[in-house]
Amino acid sequence: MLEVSVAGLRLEHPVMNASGILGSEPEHLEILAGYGFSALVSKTITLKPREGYPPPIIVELRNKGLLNAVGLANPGVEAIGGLAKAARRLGKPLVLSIGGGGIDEFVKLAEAASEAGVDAVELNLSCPHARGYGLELGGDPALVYTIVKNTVSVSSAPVVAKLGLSDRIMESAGKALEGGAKALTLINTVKAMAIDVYSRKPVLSNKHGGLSGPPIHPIAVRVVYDVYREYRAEVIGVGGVSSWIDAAELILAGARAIQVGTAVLFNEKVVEEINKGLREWVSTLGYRRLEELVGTAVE
Amino acid sequence: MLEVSVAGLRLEHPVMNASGILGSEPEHLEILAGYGFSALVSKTITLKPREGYPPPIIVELRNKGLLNAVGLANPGVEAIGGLAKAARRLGKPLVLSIGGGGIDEFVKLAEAASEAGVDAVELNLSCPHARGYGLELGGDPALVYTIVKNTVSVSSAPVVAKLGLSDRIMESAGKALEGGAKALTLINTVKAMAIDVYSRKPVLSNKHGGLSGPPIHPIAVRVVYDVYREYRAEVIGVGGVSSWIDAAELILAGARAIQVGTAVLFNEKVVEEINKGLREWVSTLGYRRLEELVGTAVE
Amino acid sequence: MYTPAKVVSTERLSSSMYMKKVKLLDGDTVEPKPFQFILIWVPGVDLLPMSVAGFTSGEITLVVRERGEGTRKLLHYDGFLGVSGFHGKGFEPWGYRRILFVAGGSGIAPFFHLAEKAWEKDIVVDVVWGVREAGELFNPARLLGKPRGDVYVATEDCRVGYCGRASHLASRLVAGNPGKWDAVIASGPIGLLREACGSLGGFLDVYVNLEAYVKCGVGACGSCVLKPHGLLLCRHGPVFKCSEVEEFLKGGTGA
Amino acid sequence: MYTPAKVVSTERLSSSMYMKKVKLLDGDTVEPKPFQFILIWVPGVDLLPMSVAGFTSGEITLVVRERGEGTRKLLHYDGFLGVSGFHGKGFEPWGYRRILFVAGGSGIAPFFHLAEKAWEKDIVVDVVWGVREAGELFNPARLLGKPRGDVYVATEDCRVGYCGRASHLASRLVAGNPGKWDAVIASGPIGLLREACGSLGGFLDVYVNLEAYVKCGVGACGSCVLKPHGLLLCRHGPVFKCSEVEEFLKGGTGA
Ligand SMILES: Cc1cc2nc3c(=O)[nH]c(=O)nc-3n(C[C@H](O)[C@H](O)[C@H](O)COP(=O)(O)OP(=O)(O)OC[C@H]3O[C@@H](n4cnc5c(N)ncnc54)[C@H](O)[C@@H]3O)c2cc1C
Ligand SMILES: Cc1cc2nc3c(=O)[nH]c(=O)nc-3n(C[C@H](O)[C@H](O)[C@H](O)COP(=O)(O)OP(=O)(O)OC[C@H]3O[C@@H](n4cnc5c(N)ncnc54)[C@H](O)[C@@H]3O)c2cc1C
Ligand SMILES: Cc1cc2nc3c(=O)[nH]c(=O)nc-3n(C[C@H](O)[C@H](O)[C@H](O)COP(=O)(O)O)c2cc1C
Ligand SMILES: Cc1cc2nc3c(=O)[nH]c(=O)nc-3n(C[C@H](O)[C@H](O)[C@H](O)COP(=O)(O)O)c2cc1C
Ligand code: FES
Ligand code: FES
Repeated sequence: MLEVSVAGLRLEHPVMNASGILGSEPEHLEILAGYGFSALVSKTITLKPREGYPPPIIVELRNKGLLNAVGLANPGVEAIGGLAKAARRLGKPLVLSIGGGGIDEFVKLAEAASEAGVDAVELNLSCPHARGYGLELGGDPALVYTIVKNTVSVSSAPVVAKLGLSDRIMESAGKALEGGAKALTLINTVKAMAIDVYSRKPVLSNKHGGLSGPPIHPIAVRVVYDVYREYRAEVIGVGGVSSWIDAAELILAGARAIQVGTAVLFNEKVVEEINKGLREWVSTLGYRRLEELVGTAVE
Repeated sequence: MLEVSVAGLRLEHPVMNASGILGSEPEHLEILAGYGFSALVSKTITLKPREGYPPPIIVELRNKGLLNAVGLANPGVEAIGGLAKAARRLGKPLVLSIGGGGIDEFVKLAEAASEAGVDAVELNLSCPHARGYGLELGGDPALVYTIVKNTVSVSSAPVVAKLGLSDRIMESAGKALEGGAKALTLINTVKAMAIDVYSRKPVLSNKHGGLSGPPIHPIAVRVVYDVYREYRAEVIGVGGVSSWIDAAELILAGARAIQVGTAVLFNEKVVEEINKGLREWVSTLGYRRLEELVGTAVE
Repeated sequence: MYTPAKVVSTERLSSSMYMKKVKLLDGDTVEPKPFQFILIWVPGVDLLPMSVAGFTSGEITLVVRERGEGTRKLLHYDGFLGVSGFHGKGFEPWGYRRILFVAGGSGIAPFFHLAEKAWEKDIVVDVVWGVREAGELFNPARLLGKPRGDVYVATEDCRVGYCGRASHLASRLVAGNPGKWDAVIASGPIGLLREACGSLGGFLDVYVNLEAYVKCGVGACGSCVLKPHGLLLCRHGPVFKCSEVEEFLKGGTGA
Repeated sequence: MYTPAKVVSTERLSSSMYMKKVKLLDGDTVEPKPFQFILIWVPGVDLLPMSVAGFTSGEITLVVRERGEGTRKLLHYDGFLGVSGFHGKGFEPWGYRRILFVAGGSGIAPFFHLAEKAWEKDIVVDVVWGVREAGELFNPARLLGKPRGDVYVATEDCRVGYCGRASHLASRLVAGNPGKWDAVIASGPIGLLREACGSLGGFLDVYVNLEAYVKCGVGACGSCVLKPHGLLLCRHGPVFKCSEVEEFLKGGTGA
């Protein structure tokens, strides 16, 4: 009932993890598999290893959101082989997220991922706090086009473009599809900040961070809705999903699959709960397959 | 201890209401005054009366946010005199919010406001859902400049520019100041959507709405911080303030005053509570006046 | 809070009145207070304020009078809908011993929930119910666990019960039974409320259950303001003492 | 959750160890479980994982050993700081009757909170505490309401108590008192933990309180992964059965 296919991947159910929740080491993939995700998404991998920012890198907010600036800590391109092997051993499709400061970096990473036999490549065009690694890219439709087109041309695995909130999200989405992206992952975290009112300092070492979790869910719904309405593209919806009802909203807005990040940190059973809720929902509405409901809130 | 001055207004304490929470009728101002706000901000007034969208225009979300698309319902320019009179009777400064589809409309409204003797004019350059009345303006720095400059030239009252989240918020803020804005109000709601998962329809009659309340607070903090760091401008911080600690974060980020919208709908005593908390905070930190703390988290 | 809901049943009670039950699809709802109301959304069609006439474990009973487009669509709708609430601060007249509820037409809706709650507190609520045509009447006992007080009926077509308006009957009852009631709550067309305040205010405490154009229900849009008072129906009401809304009642139009 | 906090006091306990008390500036905090830890943020400077050594109504007691830059700054800092937690799932060994806690150096920190909580449940926790130099010692009773069990001390400089390592003393005690303890919890340098698992695992249930590089504390960044196991210290720990982390202990370096 819950099987979906997206970007050529056939998934048992629609819930994968969001990039950056673990996923930089083979051992992390084992933990993610244990949470029940239908596909495993790696942490964004860059060409060179990155230490990331010193702690604090994450802070839980009063509004139930999470603010993070991890700084794309990752072991670099050499780690891709080990991740691919681990995913195979675990019997789960691997979506390898890659990020880079420029076109070349994306291309080299896509080649490496493709050679390692990953099941899909997700281009992180949208990390809102690692300078030169993100939002600037996703907010520039011409650059999105070039990066997508060039990675697609070297990758035997399907390419998914991950875009964040931006004034030009509609154009960027269009350009990503034009460049050959099989699907779009929407959205990344939203740029934000938390200040400790007694010490009077921004809490994160990087000062700025990305907001995730329940606060951004209605923003994700609107972006997915708008993009799906315009392009009827394959979309992976992400942003603040912590219950089946959040997932269902994104599916109705046009998402064929869902990613969950923040919520799994607070509830290890969230994948199971989402799927249980979705199953009941599909049958309450009198449908046989979840996929039939994709985008049905969009006229 | 809590007195602040912003845009030439001397306020007893830093908490005014956010535009659009009541404020289109004299009777509304009476209610707002009863909540204890130090200045009263009108609903955004347009030249012609506007019916607004049919209900549902507001929905409370699971994430404690509020989603609204009121459609700038307001009685039009003729109402300004009555509002000004009511505010005078109540003994509170009036900030008149105006909005328009173009430069002319802003100018005419600013003239009317100025003639009616309002204490400040707030230009709503940022409503994210009324087509032609908002975000498109705030995301266009050149247009921001023109509108601000032209309204400043006809208004004897200080002009405040209200800007929303946008990729180009930094440029727009700079242009507003260049155009002569005495202060900037940051931020408006963030474009979002809620879908009813059983009827499979967007809940608001306008489909899209603006997200307010706790979910957007960390976004507001980062915008205020960035703008203050860049321009050291007078800022009125708004977005998800529901406790003194939320207010304090915005103040440390650079806000001289605060506006509260959503929170007053759920807690009529919120102004009192915020001020109580701020007073304790100022003395815990060993300061004598709140104003000394403005922007002190910014290096 | 917004909650999805579904229609459980719609039953015709009289020529113009219906009982509609809707089930909230979200477990944990607080109990509404008497006179609190919901905003009921017929998806993509309309949003209407409706009093809670009954509430049991997530199921809300409404008493709806077909009026125009919106109520007609609501009554014919049989699928999933949205409910927000409970709006208003409601009114719990638990300081009184015996109360006279004076209802005109569909103004009777909140009576049922009030009567049930009052009964639990040993307070009796009697009702005077007036309608224009006898065909609009139904037996109030239909919506009550058991009869909770006396029922007096008035019809303007004089075919059943007292011949004339509910407010007139109420005045006579109050005058004829001094000391029986210590409060009156009037609910219905504004004319009825005005009359109740005018003729009964001298004898006992009189409250009115108002209507206004509710758009948001949370005190944001201001459309339900009771001009020239600084009062919002959706926050401060819908029930007020006559003295609080005197000017509003004077200004209102309608029978 | 992130909570602002302020330093209440810092007291030197021995040549290298300090007791630091911090008060959370946000009322409603849940009680930490034994072995749960906090991340303590010295604003703009560093973030350090620290075990809860004591907790009373929003005041947390830490036992800190000065190690490098981070701990030195924490110890000298006297203002407002940030606390997040409580991290880890902690460990409540309430199925045992009498437990031997084997601590090396600052590994003793969680003992105090454990001993207090155990006492409330009629469980006795005895402690073997080893340090390199006698000057590092302080009287554990300083941090306990009253003495809660037996204290055995070992020093590697042989100036006080048993001459040698805590793990050796523990082995001797266990061998010499069969049946006295039904579990051992070892806490301190990885060498100690390895030895405890190796020499005591045959006799009774042995647990180890691990350290790893904690960056986020919530299971997101993966830096505390206990390779090659699919285990995170900040989610699944910090206490594990020896058998669960066998490969990790083999791989770890350090005395
Ligand atoms: C707090 C409250 C509780 C109510 N409880 C009940 C109840 O339990 N049972 C019942 O039958 N009716 C009740 N009503 C009245 C009911 O909401 C209206 O009869 C209904 O909205 C009319 O809609 P319509 O489209 O059928 O009628 P029309 O007369 O065709 O409505 C025309 C327009 O007026 C708008 N409108 C709706 N309500 C009002 C209003 N109160 N004042 C001014 N304009 C309005 C509608 O949105 C519509 O656009 C209540 C009203 C309020 C305010
Ligand atoms: C769950 C847990 C609980 C702890 N409880 C206590 C306690 O109660 N009392 C106590 O004195 N100490 C405790 N520690 C150890 C304490 O956190 C370290 O001693 C301290 O962080 C060292 O920082 P430093 O800068 O002073 O030392 P340095 O040796 O100079 O640190 C060098 C670097 O290593 C990093 N680092 C910090 N901790 C670790 C680590 N555990 N492994 C690897 N690298 C690390 C630091 O961030 C720093 O960047 C605990 C550690 C953990 C993981
Ligand atoms: C700690 C953390 C690290 C993240 N790292 C990445 C990353 O490396 N690459 C990426 O594309 N997104 C990253 N994200 C964003 C998430 O993939 C996701 O888009 C976002 O968190 C919204 O989903 P959520 O609300 O379910 O967490 C990260 C998010 C968090 C919370
Ligand atoms: C119901 C509603 C109506 C609003 N109408 C306006 C408006 O007319 N003009 C305007 O500038 N902002 C309007 N806003 C935005 C608020 O002024 C404010 O910027 C936003 O709600 C964030 O603050 P909050 O989180 O405290 O509500 C409206 C917000 C709400 C919730
Ligand atoms: S309906 Fe009462 S204020 Fe909006
Ligand atoms: S510290 Fe454990 S996962 Fe980040």
